[in-house]
Amino acid sequence: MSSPTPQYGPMFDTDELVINMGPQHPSTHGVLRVVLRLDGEKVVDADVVIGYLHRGVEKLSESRSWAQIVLLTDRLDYVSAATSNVGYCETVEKLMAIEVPRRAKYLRVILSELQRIASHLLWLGTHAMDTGAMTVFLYAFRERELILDLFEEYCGARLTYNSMRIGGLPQDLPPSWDRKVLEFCRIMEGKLEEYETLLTGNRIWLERTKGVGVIDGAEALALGLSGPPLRGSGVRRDVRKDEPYAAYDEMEFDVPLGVAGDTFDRYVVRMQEFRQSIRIIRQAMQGIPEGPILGKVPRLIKPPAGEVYHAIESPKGELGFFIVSDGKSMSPYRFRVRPPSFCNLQALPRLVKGHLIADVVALIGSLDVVLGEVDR
Amino acid sequence: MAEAIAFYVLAACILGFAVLVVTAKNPVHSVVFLVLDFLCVAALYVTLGAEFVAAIQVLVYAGGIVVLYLFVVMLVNVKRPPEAFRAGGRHAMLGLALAGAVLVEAAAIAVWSRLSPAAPASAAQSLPVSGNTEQVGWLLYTSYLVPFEVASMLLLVAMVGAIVLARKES
Amino acid sequence: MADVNVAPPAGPPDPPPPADLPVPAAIAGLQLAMPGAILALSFFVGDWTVVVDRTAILDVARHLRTASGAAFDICSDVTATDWPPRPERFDVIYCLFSTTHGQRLRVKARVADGDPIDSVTSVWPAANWLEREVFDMFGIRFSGHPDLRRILMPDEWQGHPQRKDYPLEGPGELLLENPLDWLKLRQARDEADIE
Amino acid sequence: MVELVLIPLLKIIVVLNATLLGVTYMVLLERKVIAWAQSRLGPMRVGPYGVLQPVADAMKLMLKEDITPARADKWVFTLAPILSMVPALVVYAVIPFGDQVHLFGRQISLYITDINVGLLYVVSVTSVGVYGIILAGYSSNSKWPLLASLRASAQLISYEIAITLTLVSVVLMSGTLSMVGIVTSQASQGVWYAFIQPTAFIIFFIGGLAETNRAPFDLPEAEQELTGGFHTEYSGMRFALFFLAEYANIIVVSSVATTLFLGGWLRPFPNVEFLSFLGVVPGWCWFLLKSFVFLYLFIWVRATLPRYRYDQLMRLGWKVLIPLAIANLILTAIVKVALA
Repeated sequence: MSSPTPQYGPMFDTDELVINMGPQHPSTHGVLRVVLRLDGEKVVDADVVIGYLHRGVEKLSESRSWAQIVLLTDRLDYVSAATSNVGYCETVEKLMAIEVPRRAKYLRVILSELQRIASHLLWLGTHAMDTGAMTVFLYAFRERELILDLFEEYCGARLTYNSMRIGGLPQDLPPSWDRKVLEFCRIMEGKLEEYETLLTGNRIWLERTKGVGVIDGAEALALGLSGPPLRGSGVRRDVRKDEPYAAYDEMEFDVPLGVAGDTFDRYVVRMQEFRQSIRIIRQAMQGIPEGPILGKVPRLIKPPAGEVYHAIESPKGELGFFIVSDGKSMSPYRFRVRPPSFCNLQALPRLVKGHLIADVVALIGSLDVVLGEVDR
Repeated sequence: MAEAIAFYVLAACILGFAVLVVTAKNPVHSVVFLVLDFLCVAALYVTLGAEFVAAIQVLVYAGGIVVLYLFVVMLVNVKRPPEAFRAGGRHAMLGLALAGAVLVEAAAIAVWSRLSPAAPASAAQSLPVSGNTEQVGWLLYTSYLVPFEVASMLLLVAMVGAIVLARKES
Repeated sequence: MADVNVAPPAGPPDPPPPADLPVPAAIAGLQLAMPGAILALSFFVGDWTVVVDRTAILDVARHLRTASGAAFDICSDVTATDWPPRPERFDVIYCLFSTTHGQRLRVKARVADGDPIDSVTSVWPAANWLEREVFDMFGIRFSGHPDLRRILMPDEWQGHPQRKDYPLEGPGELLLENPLDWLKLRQARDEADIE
Repeated sequence: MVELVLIPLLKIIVVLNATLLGVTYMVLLERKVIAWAQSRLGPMRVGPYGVLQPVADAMKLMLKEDITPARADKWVFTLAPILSMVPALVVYAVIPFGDQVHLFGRQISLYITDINVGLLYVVSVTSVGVYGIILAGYSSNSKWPLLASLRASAQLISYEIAITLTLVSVVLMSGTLSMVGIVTSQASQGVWYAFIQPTAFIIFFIGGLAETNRAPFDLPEAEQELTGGFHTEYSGMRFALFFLAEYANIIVVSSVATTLFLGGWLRPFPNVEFLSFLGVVPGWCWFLLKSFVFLYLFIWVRATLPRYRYDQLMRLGWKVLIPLAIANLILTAIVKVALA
C-alpha cells in the first residue's frame, strides 16, 4: 500500500512476537538456540545463539599430547567421529610428512564413507521427523544401527570410535568384516528405495521442502556454506575431488548437484550421496591392497615447528584443521578446527527470513548441524 | 411447571453471564462468558421445542463467531488502560441510554402482543410440512425468500470487503 | 603437558619458500598490485602463506577476491594464534580457497593487543561468525564488523579463553566459596525477573 | 420410570465407560500399530504384549504433579481441559451403535437418544470443543501454546466448513438429520453413501483428520515445531484430559463416518439377498468393525505422512476442499432434483 502503515491506537498492540526456540526444543538438534522475531507465524528476523555445548576443545588440545587429541576429535561431530579422526590424523601426517600405507588409505576411505552414510542417515531421520514424518526416523536408525555394529566390530566403540592413528590405523580388519560391509551395501540400496518411496514422491514432503530456504550458488559460497548445502545450490565443490586425500584420487564417483538450492535439492543431494558412498565403498573393498596399516611413525610424536591447514570432506561439509606446532613441546601450540556445521549454521538467519516457523525447523534439519561441532 | 423452572433458571443464567460479559476486566474472560451465555440461550430454545434453532445457535454463534472474537482478542492483545474501568464518562451515559431504549422496545413488544394475540402463532400450523427443521426451511425459502437472499448478499459483500481490506498490496 | 621449562616461542617459523619454487600466480599478482602490503612470504608442507600488513588487510582481501588470477571465493576459516612475547602478539589467519583455480592460500596479519583490524565481512560474508569467534576467544577487535558480539562464551564473560595467558581451568571468578550461595543468588535474580 | 430414567441412565453409564475404555485402548492401539509400522514392538512390559499399558499410563498421569504456571490465567487454565473433554463425550449421545436388541424382555435401542437434528447436534457440539484448545493456549501465558492455539482456531474453523458441506450432501440423500434415520435410509436405498457420495466421503475423512488435529494436520500440537503445542504447559490429569479428548474425538469422527457413509450397523451390501448370512453377526459388531477400520486408517496416515505447513493447510482447506465440497453439494442437488 502506498499510504504509510496504519497507526493503531493505544488500545492495540500488534508488536512482533519475540520467541525463543531452544536451547530446549525438540528440533534444534541439541542445544541450539534461535531467537525468532515473528510477525504472526512469519519469521522477520532470527538470531542464532550458540555456545551451550562449548567445551573448549581447542584450548584443551593445547595441553594434550598429539595422540590424545584423536579422541577429542571424536567428540566434535559425535555422529561422524571417524571422519573427524581422519581429518586430524591427516593434518598431523601432513605436518610431519608421514607416508601412510595404501591399505590404510583405502581403509580410511571405507570407514569415512560408512560414516558418511551413518551421518546422513541420522540427518535423514531427524530431518523427516522435524517435518512430521516419524517413520522415516526409525527406518533410518534401523540401518544406522547396522553401521554402528560394523564400527563396533572394527574398533569396539559405537559412537566415539577413536578409530584412526597418526600414520594409519590401529588395527586391521576383523575377519569376514569385508563381507559384512558388502552385505550392508546391498541392504542399504534396497532401503534407500524405501525412504524415497516415503518421501521423494510424497506431495506433502515436496510442498514442505520445495522452494523453502532458496539460496543461489554465489550467495551460498559467500556465506561459507560447504558440503551438501553448498552442492544443493549447484556449486561443484567437494574436497574429495578438489583436494583429494586418503585414497579418493583412486576412486570413481560423482558429485551430486542440486539446481534450485532449496531444501528439496539439499535433500536430493544427500540421498544421491548415499548411493555414491556405497559405490565408493564397493570400489574400495574391491581394490583394497594388502600391506601394513601403519606407516613409519616415530615413537614420540613431535612434529616440526610450523603451521598447517588441511581439510577433508566430512558429511557436513569442509572440515578443516589448522594446527600450529612450536616444535618443542609435546602438544600443539594451537589447534583450530574449521567446523562445517558452524559455518553452515551461519546461513540460517538468511535462509529463514520470510519463512514460517515450520520452515525454520525444516531448514535447521536441512543444514544438518551437530552442536558438538558448532560449539566445540 | 418443570418448563417454568427451567425457563427461570436459564433466564437467570443468561442475565448473569451477560452482566459478567460486560464487567469482566479481561476481554478473554468476557468472551468465555459470552460463549456460556450463548449455550444457555441454546438450552432455552430447546425448552421451547426449537431444536434446530438451538443447534444452529451453538454451531454458528458459540462454535463459529465467538471463536473469531477470541481469535481477534488474542491477536490484537487488547490493552485497556486502567482509566477505562472507571465509572462515568460519555460512553457510560450512551450505554445507559441505549439499554433504556432496548428495554422500552421490549416492553412495547410485550404489551403489543398482549393487545393483539395469536396472529403469528398460527402460521406454523398452516405449513405443508411438519417437523422443526422442515418448517424453518419451508419458511425461509417461501415467505422469507427475499430477506433471506438479501441477508446472504449482505454477508457476501461484507466478506469481499473484509478480504479487500485485509489484503496486502505486494 | 606443556613443558614449563621451555621458553615460550616468539612466533611461527614461517619458512621462506625455496628459491627454485615458482610463486603461484595469485601471489605474484598480489605482489604486483600491492607491493607494500606484503611483509613476508612463506611455504611449508605445501601451504603458501602471505604475511600482510594489518592496515592493508581489507584491500588485500578485495584484491584476492576479485582479481582474476586469484578469485579466492571461499573464505574457509578465520582464526588467530597468540604469541605473547612478541609485541604484535596475535596472528590473524585467513584460509582461502579458490574454486576457479582449485588452490589454497593463507593470509596472515600481525596484530598487537588492543589494535583493531579491518573486518573482511564485506568481502566474504562467511567471515562474520568466524571473526566473532576470534573476537570472543582472543579479544581482537574487527572494525567494521556488523555484529561484533561474543559467540561461544556467554555475553558477560570476562577475558578471552584462547589467549595463552588464560588458564585452562578458567579464571574462577564466577565460583563463590559456596556454590549453593551462588545458586541462591541466581534464583533470587530469576524470580525477580519473573515478577 | 424405568423407561424414562433408568434405561437412559444405564445406557449413558455404559456408553461413557465404554468410550473411556475405548479411548485408553485407542492410545495403546496407536502405539502398537505405529510401532509395527516402524518395525518396533511397542509397549511390551506392562501385562502380556503390553495390554495393561493404558492402566499404567493412567496411574502415572494421575499421580503426576499438577502444575499451574505462575502467571497463567488460573480459572481459564482449569476450564480449558474440561471444555475440551466434555463436548467430546457429549457427542456420543446421538451415535447409533446398533439397531434394537432384545434384552431382559425389553426392546432396547443401542443408542442413548435419537433426536431429529442429530447430525446438527454432532456438528455443533464438536464445534464447541475448539474452545478447550484456544483457551488452553491463551491461559498458559506462554508463547508456543499461544501460537498453537491460533493455529488451532484457524484450522478447526476452516475445516468445519468443508465437513459441514459434505454433511449437507449426505442429508440431501437421506432427507433427515437424525443419525438413526440416516442409517435406515441407507438400508432402504440399499447402498452405503460412501459409494454414491465418494467425494463427500473423502473430504469428510480429510476434514476429520484436520478436525481432530491428527497427522498430517497436527499443527496445533506439532511437537517438532511448537514444543508440544497448546498443551505444553499442562501436566498430570489436566494434560490427560486433552489427550483423552483428542482420542475421543477420533472415535467420534470414525463413528460418524461409519454412520453416514458406511451404513452404520448395517451389514455389507444390505440389499444383496445371498449375502444375508452376514446378518448373523450382530449390527453393533459391524459398527465397531467399520469404526475400527477408520481408527486404523487414522493411525496409518499418522505413521506415513509428513506434516503440512500452516499456509498449505489453509490453502488445502479453503482452495481445494471447500470448493470441492460445494461443487459436490450442487451436483448432488441437481441430480436429486433431476431424478425426482
